Amino acid sequence: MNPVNYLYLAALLFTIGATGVLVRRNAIVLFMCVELMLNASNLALVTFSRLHGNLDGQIIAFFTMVVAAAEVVVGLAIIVSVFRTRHSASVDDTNLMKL
Amino acid sequence: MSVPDTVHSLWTVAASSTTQTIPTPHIEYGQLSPMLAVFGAAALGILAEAFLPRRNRYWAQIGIAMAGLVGAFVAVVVLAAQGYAGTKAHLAAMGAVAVDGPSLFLQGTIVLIAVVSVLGFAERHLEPRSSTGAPVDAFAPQAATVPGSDAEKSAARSGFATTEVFPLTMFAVGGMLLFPAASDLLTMFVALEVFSLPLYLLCALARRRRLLSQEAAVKYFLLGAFSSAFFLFGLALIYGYAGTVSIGGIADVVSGTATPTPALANTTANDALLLIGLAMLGVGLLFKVGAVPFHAWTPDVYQGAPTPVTGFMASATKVAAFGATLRLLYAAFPGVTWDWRPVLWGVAILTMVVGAIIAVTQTDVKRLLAYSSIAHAGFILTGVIAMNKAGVSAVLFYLGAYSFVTLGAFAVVTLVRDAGGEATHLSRWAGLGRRSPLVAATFALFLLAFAGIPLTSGFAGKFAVFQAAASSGATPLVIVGVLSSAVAAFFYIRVIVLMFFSDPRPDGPTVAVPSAFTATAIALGVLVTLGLGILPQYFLHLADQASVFVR
Amino acid sequence: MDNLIPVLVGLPLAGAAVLLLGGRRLDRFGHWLGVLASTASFGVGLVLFFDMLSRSTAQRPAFEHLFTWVPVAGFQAQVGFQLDQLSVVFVLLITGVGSLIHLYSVGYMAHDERRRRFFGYLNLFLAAMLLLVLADNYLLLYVGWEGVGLASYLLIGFWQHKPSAATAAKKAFLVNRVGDIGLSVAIMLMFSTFGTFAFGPVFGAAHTASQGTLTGIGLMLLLAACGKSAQVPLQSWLGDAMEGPTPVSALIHAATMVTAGVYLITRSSAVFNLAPTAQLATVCVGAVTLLFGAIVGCAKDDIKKALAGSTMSQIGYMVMAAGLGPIGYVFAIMHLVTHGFFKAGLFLGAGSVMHGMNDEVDMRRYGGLRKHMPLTFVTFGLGYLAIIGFPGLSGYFSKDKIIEAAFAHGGTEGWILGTAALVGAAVTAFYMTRVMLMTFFGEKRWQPDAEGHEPHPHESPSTMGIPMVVLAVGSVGAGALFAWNSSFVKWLTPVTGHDEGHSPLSSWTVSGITFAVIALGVLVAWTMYGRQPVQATPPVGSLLTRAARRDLLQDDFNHVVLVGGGQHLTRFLVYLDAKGFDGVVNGIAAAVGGTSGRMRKLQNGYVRSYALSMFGGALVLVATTLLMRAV
Amino acid sequence: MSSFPLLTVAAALPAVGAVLTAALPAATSAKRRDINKTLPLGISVLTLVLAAVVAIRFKPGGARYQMTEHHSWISDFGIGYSLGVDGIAVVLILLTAVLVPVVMLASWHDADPVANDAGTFERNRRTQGFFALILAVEAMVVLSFEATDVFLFYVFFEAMLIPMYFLIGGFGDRTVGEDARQRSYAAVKFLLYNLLGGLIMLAAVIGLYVITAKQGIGTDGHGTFDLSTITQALASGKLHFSPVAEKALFLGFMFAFAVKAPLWPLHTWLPNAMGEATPGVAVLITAVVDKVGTYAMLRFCLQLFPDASKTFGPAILVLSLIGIIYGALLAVGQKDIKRLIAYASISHFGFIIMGIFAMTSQGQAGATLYMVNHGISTAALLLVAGFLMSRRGSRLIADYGGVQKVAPVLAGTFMIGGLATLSLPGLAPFVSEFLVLVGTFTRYPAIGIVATIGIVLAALYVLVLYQRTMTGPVKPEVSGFRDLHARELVVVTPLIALLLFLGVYPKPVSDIVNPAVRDTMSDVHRTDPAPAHPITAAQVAATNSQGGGQ
Repeated sequence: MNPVNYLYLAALLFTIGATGVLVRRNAIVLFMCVELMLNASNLALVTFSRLHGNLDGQIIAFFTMVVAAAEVVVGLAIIVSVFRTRHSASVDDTNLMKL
Repeated sequence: MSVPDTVHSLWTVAASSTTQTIPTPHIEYGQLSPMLAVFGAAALGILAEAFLPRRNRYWAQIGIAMAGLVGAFVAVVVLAAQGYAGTKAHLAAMGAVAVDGPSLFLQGTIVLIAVVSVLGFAERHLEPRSSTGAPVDAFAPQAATVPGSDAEKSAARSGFATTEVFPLTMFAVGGMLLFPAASDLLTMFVALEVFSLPLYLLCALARRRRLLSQEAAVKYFLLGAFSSAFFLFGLALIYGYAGTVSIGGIADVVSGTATPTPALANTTANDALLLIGLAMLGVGLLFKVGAVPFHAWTPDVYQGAPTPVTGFMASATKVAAFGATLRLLYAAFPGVTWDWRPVLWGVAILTMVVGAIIAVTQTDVKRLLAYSSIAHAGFILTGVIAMNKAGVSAVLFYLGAYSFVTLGAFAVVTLVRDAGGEATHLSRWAGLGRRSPLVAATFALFLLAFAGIPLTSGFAGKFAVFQAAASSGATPLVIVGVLSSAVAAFFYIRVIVLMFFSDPRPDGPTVAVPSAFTATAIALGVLVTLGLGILPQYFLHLADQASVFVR
Repeated sequence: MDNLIPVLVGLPLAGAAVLLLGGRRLDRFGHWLGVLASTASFGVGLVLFFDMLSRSTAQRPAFEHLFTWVPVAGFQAQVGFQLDQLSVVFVLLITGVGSLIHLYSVGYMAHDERRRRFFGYLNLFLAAMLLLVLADNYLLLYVGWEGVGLASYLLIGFWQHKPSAATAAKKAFLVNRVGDIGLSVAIMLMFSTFGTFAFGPVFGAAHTASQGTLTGIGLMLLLAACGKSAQVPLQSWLGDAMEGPTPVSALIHAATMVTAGVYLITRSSAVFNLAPTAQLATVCVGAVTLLFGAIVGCAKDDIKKALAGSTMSQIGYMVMAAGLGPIGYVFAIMHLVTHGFFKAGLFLGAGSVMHGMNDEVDMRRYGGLRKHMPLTFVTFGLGYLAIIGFPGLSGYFSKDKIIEAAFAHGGTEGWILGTAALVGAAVTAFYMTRVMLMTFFGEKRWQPDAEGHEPHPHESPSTMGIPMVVLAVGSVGAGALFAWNSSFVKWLTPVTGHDEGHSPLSSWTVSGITFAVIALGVLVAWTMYGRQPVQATPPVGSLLTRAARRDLLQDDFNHVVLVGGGQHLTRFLVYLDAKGFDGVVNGIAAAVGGTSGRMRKLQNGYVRSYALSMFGGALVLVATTLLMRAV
Repeated sequence: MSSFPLLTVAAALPAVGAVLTAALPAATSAKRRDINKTLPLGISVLTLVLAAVVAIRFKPGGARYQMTEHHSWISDFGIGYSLGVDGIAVVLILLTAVLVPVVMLASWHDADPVANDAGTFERNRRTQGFFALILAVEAMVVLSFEATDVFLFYVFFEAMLIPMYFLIGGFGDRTVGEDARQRSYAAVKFLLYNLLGGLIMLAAVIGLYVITAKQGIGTDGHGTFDLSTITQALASGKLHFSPVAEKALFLGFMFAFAVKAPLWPLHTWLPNAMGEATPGVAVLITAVVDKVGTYAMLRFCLQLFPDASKTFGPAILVLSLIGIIYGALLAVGQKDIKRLIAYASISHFGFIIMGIFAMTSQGQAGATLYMVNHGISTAALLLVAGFLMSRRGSRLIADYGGVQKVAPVLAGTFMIGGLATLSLPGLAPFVSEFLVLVGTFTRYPAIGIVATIGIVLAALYVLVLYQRTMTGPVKPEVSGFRDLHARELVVVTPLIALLLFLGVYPKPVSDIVNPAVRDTMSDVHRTDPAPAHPITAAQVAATNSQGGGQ
């Protein structure tokens, strides 16, 4: 298959992720959408790695995974603590600060 | 993009190269020592947190953090003295980290900011002591407890302290040191995350108004992660375009001096990859510097985060992020200047104008400073856009000058308190000049520096960036800059009026007497503000000497 | 000897300084100090005069350069004095009449607690007036010019607690300032034309300048003269100026300051001679004013205002004469001097009357005073005869000459001017007879004032009497002295030039006609005010009378057009400044605030909306980056 | 030229004085307070002595800038700490040094604690702060007159706003209520207006730097701000502005100066600021600080941008002409004494600016003298008005009447101040006003003639003010007024003496100013218009022999 199609897929995934961030309310889902965007990037990286015939992209993808994992740790900690306080994971509820 | 046959030929090449050995990476530990010192201190801090009894942790953490920072600063100075800022500048760690003028300059600045910030974090005189008589700081006694719960109360009673903030800060500082020095996009991305993640956590740790604090953390985290995703996707696209993520490699490909390979010929045929990638990297960086339209997090996070953390964030993050932006634009993408410059023009103008205008009607001092920081990001961007040596040195200078004013200003904010903690609503500041002239005068000095009044560091910085922009022909930017400075002056002056010419409220806030830590922090802020304002030459010269990137 | 010239100015100036700065300790004898300064200056003037007499005609003008005043590149203003035949006439008139009036004031102001200050102002006036006539360049003349204006302002408003006095003083200064525009523009014109404004060089080079420039200078000087000499259209202040103490009216607003305009025109004869248009304007102003003043004088019941109208009219004669050119200059000055005597005398007489009548000024409340104030009656009467031009008295010699010169001007203009002058003479005779009859003849018409004090008319003390006598002698004899052997003409000719002209009527014819019209005027007045008793309340009068009582409506015009218009303009501008210019400034601030208020609504606290702005921003960033390449 | 840094010391003395005054232990009693005030007063007098030394050591006709000092300051931007004075600067420094002690003495009790909280520690501090701020303003004003480096000038031009701002906003009759609000509005308006001007000038300053850098005028590829260097480079053609750039830079500089001066229609801050400030501070604003603006037009606009100055000259002349008439008319319409004087000042600044841009020797020398004379005359008028207002506690003209009767000396000095304001010949302002008019007339006759209307209007507003306050029946509230006492007389006497002296014998000042004006005129490549029909030497000789009469 033409590797470029993977790029299209990556772009599509990225857009889905970004849209998800915009439309979903649940903080966890929101965060998952961000993860989707990261993984879309990974897909793109791997595809490009193949296109260029070097391994950089694939290695970067590993790094990304680690970073994403770290992000999950921090993110969940924050989201959970907010949930425990507010008993709600909706990001629309956290709007004390505005204007 | 048609699928080339070359891919198949590469297959065969790869197969034939199985006999090659991968060389051991060569790491110049000496040149990386600033970061190593800070990361070391961070790791040590974690260990201390794990193994030291609670009562010893506070001083131990301060000691470790300070030792790490001082070590890092000494390392920076030594490296600079050895000429790494100039002739000996080169890429360390297999091309991952640039040890050059801008890196060392910014690392030095960040380390100094960190020193002052740690002093602020260590402040334990402002909050009333816990019921056991233990002095407490600005952070939640136990962040995991639910606000208002019994657990929190008992934690507060027993005088717990979140001494984890010190190692967290050290990690953030380490990431920040790496960020502007990163010489490939991957390192840059990792550094970005390394300093962002601890900051998300630090935001959530306020002792008072924990709901706001947590909200700030959530917002910062979600948006930060969102922007990182953009950065990463941009990285992927650039990698796709250039086949490499190293700054030098990208620059070569962009300028067409790289050895052409068939794959490159294929990917570089369409500049869309490059341009979209660059724009997306830009999103990530502009988010960190708080440029419009990626600024929305700034006021909320600045307001919600514990004030010492806000000060640290507002200064150090900006320094690191602008450093990385400079490196990216000056070292990796000078070949497409004509593509990104108009866009950045727009962003800079928007940032200056929006930041200045929205600030006019703010009623919370921390939000006010947040919008002011947005406007200042715009001013700095004009220097970035200059795209000449003067631009680099001007931005370096501005960052140094601005961060100490910011640190000082937020440190003063921590002092003005009432029963509910810090009194950040501006109406509470009325008549502060009568009540407490010294504190008010200090804050006024910082505000004047923000406003760019001559003989303060803010003016020297503003002059530097504007002249750099003007010399590159960006006269309209300069004009927008001065006009929004005028608007900005309005709200700084409004605060001064409030402090000096309004009548104090009978139930007005008190000004707490800080410990030597915060006092030192404020004094340093004043000193740097006046010093860089009256005698900026030395520092300007330093910035000028440090304004060449290596790639 | 020439270095005495600055002393002339210096003595009264020093007197003024001492009197004004000296404080209360000078109250007891300060007035005598003032008299001393004045008479000493007169003495110096006499010395200089005789010294000048002793020299040949060509050697008579004397110069004394004191110091360089303002040197800036080509602009070299000097403080230098020039005492020539013209100046010396003025010097003697000013210091002479001035000294007499100082003396008179000692008595007149005896009961005023601020007498010291009054003398200080009088001395200041003398100094300024002397500076005016002694200056050797226009800029220094300007200093004196404004200096007398200041003194006039201070003296008119001397009784500052009276709002009317304060208003009159302000008005006088303002109207004079309008005239001063003329003098400044004239000086500027001279400087830009000749590069200098000193008398000698300007007059010497006048013929090189274009007709337009000279006309401009002439008209501007005329404007200045109009202001200072109360000529139409800037005459309105003089009547109000009578609010000042009477010696002031005598000295400043009759004898000396108001004649400064005539001096200015005569001094600038070299310019006017070359600018016929300016001369024509001058004679027109003079002719109109001489009639204007005369008509106003007929209608006033206030003795001082009637005399003020008369002053205006008489100066009209002088200005007209000066406008006639070389045939008139000498007579303008001669009339100026004789007028100085008789009008000062008349005013002092009026002051004496008022002094005896509890400061009553309304002639309808006088009547039959000749019995109570014989000395005043006699001196006033002599002044009266002099002013109407009774043959043999000084007015006869000077005024008839002017009428003659007007006819001698030639052509239709000459006839018109001559006729105007004759009409003026007749009206003068009328109103002066009216004043005389209402004041000194008929039945007593005074009544007790509000508090029941009935005036007890009495003769004034000798300090007041002596000056009146001296001035009466001058009124009688000065004309003859000047006319004898044409001495005055000969004296002034080197300065002003003189030309006999060719009158279409012989000198005797003019004198005859003049005498006839004067007699007519006297007769009419006697019919109206002598044969029948004067009413204590003024009759309604004809339209002209009513207009004349209101200064021929000029004040009304000023009030409506200038004051009213000015007030509206000012109010409008105050509004404009607050709402317009400041409004723009405040509006910008408000606009920024409003924009801010709207923009901050974008910061709505929802993290997803922040993400949306980021996403949108990212899209825009990508799109523009791509677009930039496409473009 | 000795190496003693006289100019630095002259500026540093008040600066150090400001710090010392602020650092003095706060007074604990009224007597101690007076003692504390003598320190700043003494320092300002010492500064006057130094300024006099500067004036004496200045040699008219010598080098253009004398007593120069050059030190590198921010060499990366070609900025030097360069001081030097020419004639114009010398007289303005002298003016400043004369006025500051006078203002201090006049404001002796203006910042005292008010009755109800008298003697409190904090209030006494505030009193000292007032005097310290005045000294700070003096230091910065003197430095901006001395600076021969554009940037150095700019720094102090802007920085002096801050102490001025606190002086306007922080001190006045009452500290609460509507008055305080108005005052803080006025202070903010003052600051923002001037800051906006300053920021726009900053853009122009940057532009200037960039152009000098591009054309290699400075060293090491940096630009330069050194005035002499730039002027010389301009003269020798080494530096050349494109017409567009020159106009833009000129406008940038001019805007800031026109705000500060202030030139119509950028004047609206002045009536507020002067109306709300204490009389002494109002004098500082109009007589000292604003002069920096007009001085800078002469020094920087003309010298740096001669061609643009010529291009815009007529337009600025028209604005200044409008300002003359407009300010005077508005002064007539004011109900508030201080605002009246403020509008009068706007009219006078119109004259000053007109003189500067008439581009003639007389105009510029006249403008310089005007700055000095206006400073003195307005100070006299305002300070006496301040004494008057301090007796009644009202700024409204309508609240006075008949003061002349009860306080003749006060009225007399007020009158002299007023007469000086309306430029009566014999008093100093006449000389300068006439020079300005003549200088303008020789090049632009129409403008010169219209400007003379300002003379009449000046008489109108001064005399109306005098009439309404001083003459007429004595109002009951006025009847208890005390006449001027010793301190007030000490304040007024030198001012009046100066007015008289400079009116009669301005030559010492004009001799100092003339060479500087000549230099400026040659910078703008302008010569005075020659007289249309100059007097020839032969004519002069002829007229002299004739006796001068004819």
